[in-house]
Amino acid sequence: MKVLAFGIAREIFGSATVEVAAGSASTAAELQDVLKLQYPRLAQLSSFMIAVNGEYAQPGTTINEGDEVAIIPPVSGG
Amino acid sequence: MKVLAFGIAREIFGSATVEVAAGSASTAAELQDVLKLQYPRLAQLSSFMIAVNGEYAQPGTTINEGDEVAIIPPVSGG
Amino acid sequence: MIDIKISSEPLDVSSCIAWAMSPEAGGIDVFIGTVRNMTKGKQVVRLEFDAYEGMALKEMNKIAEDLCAKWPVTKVLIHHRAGVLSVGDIPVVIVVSAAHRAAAFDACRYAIDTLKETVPIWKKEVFEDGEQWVAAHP
Amino acid sequence: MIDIKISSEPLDVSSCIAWAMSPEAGGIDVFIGTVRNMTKGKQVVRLEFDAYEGMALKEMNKIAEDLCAKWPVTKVLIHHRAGVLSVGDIPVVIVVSAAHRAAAFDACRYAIDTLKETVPIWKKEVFEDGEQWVAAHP
Repeated sequence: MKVLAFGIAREIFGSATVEVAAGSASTAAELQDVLKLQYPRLAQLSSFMIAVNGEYAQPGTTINEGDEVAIIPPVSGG
Repeated sequence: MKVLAFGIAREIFGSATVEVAAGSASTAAELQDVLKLQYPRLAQLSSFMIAVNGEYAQPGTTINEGDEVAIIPPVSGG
Repeated sequence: MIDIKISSEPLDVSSCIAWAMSPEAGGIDVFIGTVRNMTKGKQVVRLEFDAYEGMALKEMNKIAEDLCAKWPVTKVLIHHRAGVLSVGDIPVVIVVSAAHRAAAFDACRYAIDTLKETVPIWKKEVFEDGEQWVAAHP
Repeated sequence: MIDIKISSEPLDVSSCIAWAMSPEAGGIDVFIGTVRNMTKGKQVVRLEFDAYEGMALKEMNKIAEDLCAKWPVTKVLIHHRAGVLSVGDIPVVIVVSAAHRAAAFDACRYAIDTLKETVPIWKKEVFEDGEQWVAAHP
């Protein structure tokens, strides 16, 4: 599964996308856990959310093949 | 004493100033009473204030010779 | 810094905002009054503004000074029109810049609310079939 | 009516306001964010904005629609910059017109407060001696 990264997440990943093994995360909460294991610096953030198809995901939101998945570090627009 | 008039007061007086007999009003409250007697339509307004030298007068504010005196009907700027 | 004006010429919103911009400001709140086409279901033909100019400038200045005492603002501008205005014209522009947006919003709103209560300016609404001085009668 | 945009070009405040003017509106509230020269005592060299554009536009649109449901407003515009900005540049412009000013003020403030909480846009502050993604760390 390809995960889009923005802001500080892109710097942590060193890339605008990161690849997560298919099947290792079927919900947003599982994906957060997998990413935190792979990239410990994510755990130091104030928080981070997962977006699925351009909408904020709940912890139990399922991720299906072909979904656009993104990691959303704390926003700071305006 | 010359009294400046604005807004609806100017229309009630039919003029931008109105003359009040010197000595007939030595405070703002007295001037309001004198004007209401001379121009009964003033009593129909929501309210009106007196300004002395460009400041809102209290009822007891004294009016001295040479003061700039104005009648302030309900304001409606903005 | 304070900029107060009563003008018989159209107000230029862009130059009002440009004046209030500042490297110390993080937020600017702008209030623009515009002449509406309808009042209580009646079509407005034009508005006529009368001002007791000397006193109005004093009262506008008081508002700006009060607001600078109440909130940490950078710049305050209050410009008001006099004369005859049509639908869509701009009777008033208020611009407040501040380091943080909460102060800009609060101060700008305080300025227009207080202006409408204290500044000696009067508005006559002219309709097809009559006219009235706003707020004059109960 | 709603106008939402993320732009890599400078925002044009005048045309934003012109778009929101309407004969039905009596008041327009405008919020302009500007890049400040200092953050916590440190000189800001520039800001870099990153946006998840598709989702950000969706979230900005939600804000505008929520606001139209909550307040009787006439027009709502939310424009945000992406890219590199210098001190004095404008990251965001929000314009709300309404028949009555209270709705314009409330809705405009709601829009900027909510935008800062929900819209996926990120700001990196660059100083002489370092840089930081705003709000990233506790």
